[in-house]
Amino acid sequence: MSERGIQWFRFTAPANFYDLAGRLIPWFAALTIALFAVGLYLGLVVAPSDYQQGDSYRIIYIHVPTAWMGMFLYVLMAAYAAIGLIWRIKMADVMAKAIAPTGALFTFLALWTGALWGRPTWGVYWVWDARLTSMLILLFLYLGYMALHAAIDDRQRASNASAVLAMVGVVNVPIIYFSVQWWNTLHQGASITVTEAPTMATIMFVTLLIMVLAAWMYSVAVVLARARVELLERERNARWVQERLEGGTK
Amino acid sequence: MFHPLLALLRRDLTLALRRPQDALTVVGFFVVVVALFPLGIGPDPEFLRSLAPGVLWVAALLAVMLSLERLFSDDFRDGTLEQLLLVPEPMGLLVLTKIVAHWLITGLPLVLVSPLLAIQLNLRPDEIAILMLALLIGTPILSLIGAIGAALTLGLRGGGVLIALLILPLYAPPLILGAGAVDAVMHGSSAQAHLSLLGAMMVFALFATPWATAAAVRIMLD
Amino acid sequence: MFHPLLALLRRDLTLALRRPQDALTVVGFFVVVVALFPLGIGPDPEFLRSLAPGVLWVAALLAVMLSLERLFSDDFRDGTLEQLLLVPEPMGLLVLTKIVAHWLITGLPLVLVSPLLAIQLNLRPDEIAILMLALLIGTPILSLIGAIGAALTLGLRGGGVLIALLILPLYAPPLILGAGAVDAVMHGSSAQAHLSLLGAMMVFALFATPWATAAAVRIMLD
Amino acid sequence: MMEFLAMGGYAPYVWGSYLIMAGLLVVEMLQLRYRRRSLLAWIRRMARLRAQEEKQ
Amino acid sequence: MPAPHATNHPERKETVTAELSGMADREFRAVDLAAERGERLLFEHLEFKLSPGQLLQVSGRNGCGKTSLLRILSGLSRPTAGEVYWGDEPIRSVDGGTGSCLGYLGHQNALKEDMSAEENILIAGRLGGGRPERETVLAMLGGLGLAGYEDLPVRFLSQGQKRRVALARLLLQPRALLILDEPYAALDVQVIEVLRGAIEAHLTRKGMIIITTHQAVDIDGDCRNLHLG
Amino acid sequence: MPAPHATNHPERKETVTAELSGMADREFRAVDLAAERGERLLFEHLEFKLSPGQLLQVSGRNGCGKTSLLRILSGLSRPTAGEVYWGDEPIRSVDGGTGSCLGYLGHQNALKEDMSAEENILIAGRLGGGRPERETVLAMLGGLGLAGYEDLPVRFLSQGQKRRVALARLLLQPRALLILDEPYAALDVQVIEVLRGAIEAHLTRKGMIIITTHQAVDIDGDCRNLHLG
Ligand code: HEM
Ligand SMILES: Nc1ncnc2c1ncn2[C@@H]1O[C@H](COP(=O)(O)OP(=O)(O)OP(=O)(O)O)[C@@H](O)[C@H]1O
Ligand SMILES: Nc1ncnc2c1ncn2[C@@H]1O[C@H](COP(=O)(O)OP(=O)(O)OP(=O)(O)O)[C@@H](O)[C@H]1O
Ligand SMILES: [Mg+2]
Ligand SMILES: [Mg+2]
Repeated sequence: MSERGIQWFRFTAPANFYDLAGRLIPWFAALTIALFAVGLYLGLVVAPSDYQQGDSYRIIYIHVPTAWMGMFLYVLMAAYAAIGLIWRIKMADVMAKAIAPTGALFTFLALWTGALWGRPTWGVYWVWDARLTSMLILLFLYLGYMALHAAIDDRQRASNASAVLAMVGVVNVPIIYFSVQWWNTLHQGASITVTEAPTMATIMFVTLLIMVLAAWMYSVAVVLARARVELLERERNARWVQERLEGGTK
Repeated sequence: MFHPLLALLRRDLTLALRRPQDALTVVGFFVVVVALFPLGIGPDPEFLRSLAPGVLWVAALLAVMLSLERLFSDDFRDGTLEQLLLVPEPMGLLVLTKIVAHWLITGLPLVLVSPLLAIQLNLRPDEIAILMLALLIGTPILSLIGAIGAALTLGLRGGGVLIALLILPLYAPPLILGAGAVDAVMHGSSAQAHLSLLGAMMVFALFATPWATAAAVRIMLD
Repeated sequence: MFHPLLALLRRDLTLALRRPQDALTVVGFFVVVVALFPLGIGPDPEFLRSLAPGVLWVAALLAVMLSLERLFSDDFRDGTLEQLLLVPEPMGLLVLTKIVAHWLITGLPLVLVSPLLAIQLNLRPDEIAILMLALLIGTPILSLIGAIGAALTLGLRGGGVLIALLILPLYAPPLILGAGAVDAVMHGSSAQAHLSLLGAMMVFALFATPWATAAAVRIMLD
Repeated sequence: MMEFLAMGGYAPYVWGSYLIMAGLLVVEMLQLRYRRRSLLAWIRRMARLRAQEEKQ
Repeated sequence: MPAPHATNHPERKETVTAELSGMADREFRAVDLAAERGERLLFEHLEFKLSPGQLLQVSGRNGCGKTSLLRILSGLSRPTAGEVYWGDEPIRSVDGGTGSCLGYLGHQNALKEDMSAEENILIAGRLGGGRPERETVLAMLGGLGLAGYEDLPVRFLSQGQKRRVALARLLLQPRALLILDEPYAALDVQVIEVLRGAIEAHLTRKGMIIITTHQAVDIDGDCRNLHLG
Repeated sequence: MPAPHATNHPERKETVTAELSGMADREFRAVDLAAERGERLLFEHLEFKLSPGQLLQVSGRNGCGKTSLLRILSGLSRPTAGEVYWGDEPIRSVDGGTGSCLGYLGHQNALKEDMSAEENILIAGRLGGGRPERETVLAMLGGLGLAGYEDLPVRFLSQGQKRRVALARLLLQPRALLILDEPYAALDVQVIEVLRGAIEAHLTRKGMIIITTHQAVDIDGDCRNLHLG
């Protein structure tokens, strides 16, 4: 058990991760910029207006990516948290903590863009239907996770405690998902599925895909960058940090 | 009476009986919150009636949540929780015992007074029956889930409010199902589906949450 | 910065800034409670709109009430409250200072986020303005009255819920007036009368309650 | 151009979404950079202090 | 319940250093005190007089009422009977409050866990109406062996370290009378020495001290003993 | 951080009285322990072995990590590195839990304030899996000078009386290893004597004891010292 632990530790050694992430971040940043540039151009300029919704539908190009990222990042965060808790891998804790703010941000943006889209289409900014409410709950789950982390001084204890919370919260995700069935909803059902052909125009579909990819790349870059800061903070007395600072690296 | 778990259950119940005001204040809170609504909203009976399931459930949920802060905090503060970790029984079972005691002290009385409040909000007898049934299945879920939050906020300043933030989102499903059950009866359909889902949820919570809570306690006392 | 009262105010604000999550969780609680209602009651926008003033006020009141538990309890637990009794300043002023700090930390943020929630419950801009004004006058009253309850429950187990029971009845007048002010605008009449009564109540509370609170603190520490 | 900015009459909604999103992402990145810089400054300071102590 | 024995010293010393508060030349008297906790009478007809420069050690078994007595003397609780006087005024009606003439350190340390030792002491000083200097505070903390811990939040300190901070705060407030309830508990040997020095200095400045402890203390000065129970 | 010094005693004693729990003939070992609190390394490479009948006194300045060490030894916290063994098993995975082989008394007394001393002890006994007798409990409380206080709610007891109740509870649980964090704090002289007697009796029954204290203890028996910091 303990021997395996040591191997794992080497594999995820903070210094290695720190260097690797440092090398990867520029690439992801570049990809993010490129994809956003193309996606925004296609979405705002090239793609035609919708015959029903006019230009307001263009919100979809940021609404859907942010909504997906918000949900996906939560699951990812919980997975890392679980790994950190069960196998006591510090790097996983760092990743989980680094994901939370970005996930919360995307969730908030999904709510915001959705609300701004709701006004022209539904006539109100907000309705309490299943999809919207569940997204709001997701935001609360993120906030709870971050609040708990911040409330505990001891790093290890904070990681472990909020990991428990994240894992419990994950149970809520499928429940949230199925609540659509108990509750009549105004919100659009899934129109992009893996199994069926997309029901929307190709240009829209491609643009959406590009924007989703862009959001992905952005998340990766920011999360890695935050994880590096987090690592520095935790290990500020470690030899490897001192070495890297003396070497003048960033 | 000599089995460790029974001793723990008895201890918690005795302590609660020594200060009955604790349990009574939870009930009091429930009653007062429900009573506040007509003050804020206005007295129209039909209107109040249509609100009743939601208001009663939200009030019950808040009352349970508030009382949860003390599930472990007393034991934590005086060091008995630390000693419980040293008891040669699985921590999950000890935690479950404490939750059961807690529900007997706070959850059950809520179920028992709910009909009085329901009458004040103009619910009919059949609706009241479903309300009580839903609360009877639902309040243990609230205690079980809430225990995790209570454990996670042990020893933190501002624990009370932090618990709220941590677990209220998790309370959404039982709330929707519980209030939905009564609503269904009010609109003439059956509450069957809601109640069975609620039941399933309770069984699941019964088996899963004590272990998560025990883990949380260990972490917070580390 | 050298006057004792200023030192106390600054101390309390610094402590709050050191753990901003405490203040944030109060706001979080407010938001979550408001969000629970639609879950329990159902999503109909017109219905929610007519409930909005009551729900927002009840939620604000519960949030203030919960946060009150910590007004003195931290100082009590670590013994600083005892030392405050030995400070050569009138205890009433010390208490008032603590209440002011507490309102700045918890009451004011509630006023500031209320518009967001009001939008979710479909209130119109003019109604929102009155809501904020009413909360701005009303939340200090809640803090001032609540402080008495907080002092009376010092060191008692189950303080949180007991506070609730003691002071919620006292909260009825500000609740009726505050929610009434918004209701009035919703029904096209003026909120003037409600607001001036609320203002009078605040002035009265400002002068009377700190002394009662100080007396309560002395008694509980005897 | 004006037509583009008007977004068929939906300007507040569309631009309200895109700009907030852009703004918040930028804020996130700036905040991260700020945090990193102040942390590095702090670590350097502590290292210098320690070096001084060792010399004495 | 045997009546407690206390000796007293009639003549008043007039020289007081400027550091102590203006009322430092008054006597501190307990007249016919009685206290009960629950149904139990802890002591009655307790009398003593403390003059500037004197120390009173209250001793007795666990539970004989030492803490209860000290809280009464500092005006935090009311006695069942009798009165405590500061000069000729009852202690609870002294101008500027009890706190202007005495400092009290109970079982609890009264520290804000989220603030550093330094901040805790500075704020306590300001609350007491003084204008404490950073340097004095740091020097005092250093003297108590807390150099390097001054700006750590108190919550990170150990049991004994917290006690030291509380002592530093008390010693920095120039009060004529210091009331200390088991100040030595949890302290290691070095600090006990330092504390002894501070107590002796306070006595030479014509301060008064009332102290309980279960450990033997030998302090140079005008020491009296009050045995309870 | 200087490495702590500990001596150990290789040969194992086999005779154990029936009163101690079955595993009382095992050794208790700490292997290469390290602990950090916050950013600070408290100790590392700490090793010691304790055989039946031995006492280990952990000493050191305030804040050197005594409490932290004791919590690790009793399995309440995890060390940053290293492992604590009970016989050949890591203490955290002993059958029946850590609590089946050791008893721990920390800074806190772990008493329910609303229950009497007697109830507190009886319940703790049952929780520990035993069937404590009322008479034994009353006798122990009497021995610690609490006769007459047995059925008072603990909240009415003084600081020192509470500590005595906690000690009584610990001494009545037949655990092979007792871990005591400053048990003498707030106790008066008579009880200190009684406690010394109890400790010596535990050692003669081939129990083990780990203790911290700032007061001098002279205990007859096989005593070792572990100096931290
Ligand atoms: C605050 C309000 C809103 C929230 C929180 C919200 C939330 C979400 C979420 C979580 C998803 C992804 C779920 C999935 O793919 O199954 C999503 C997708 C989507 N939303 Fe929204 N939404 C909001 C408002 C709106 C509005 C007003 C519209 C348009 C009328 C809209 C149209 C869509 C569409 C078309 C999708 C893509 C569905 C798909 O293709 O799978 N949303 N929204
Ligand atoms: N939560 C914490 N975070 C950071 N540092 C801490 C924490 N708790 C304790 N410390 C530090 O760890 C060190 C050891 O504390 P510990 O309580 O083990 O000391 P101790 O030897 O028991 O002291 P005492 O004799 O005063 O009881 C202290 O220097 C303290 O400042
Ligand atoms: N609230 C209370 N109600 C009833 N009795 C009490 C209360 N508080 C304390 N007592 C009793 O009063 C007596 C005196 O308590 P006090 O704390 O003054 O003792 P003490 O001399 O300081 O003891 P120690 O040396 O243990 O600190 C004790 O016997 C205790 O049992
Ligand atoms: Mg005492
Ligand atoms: Mg210690």
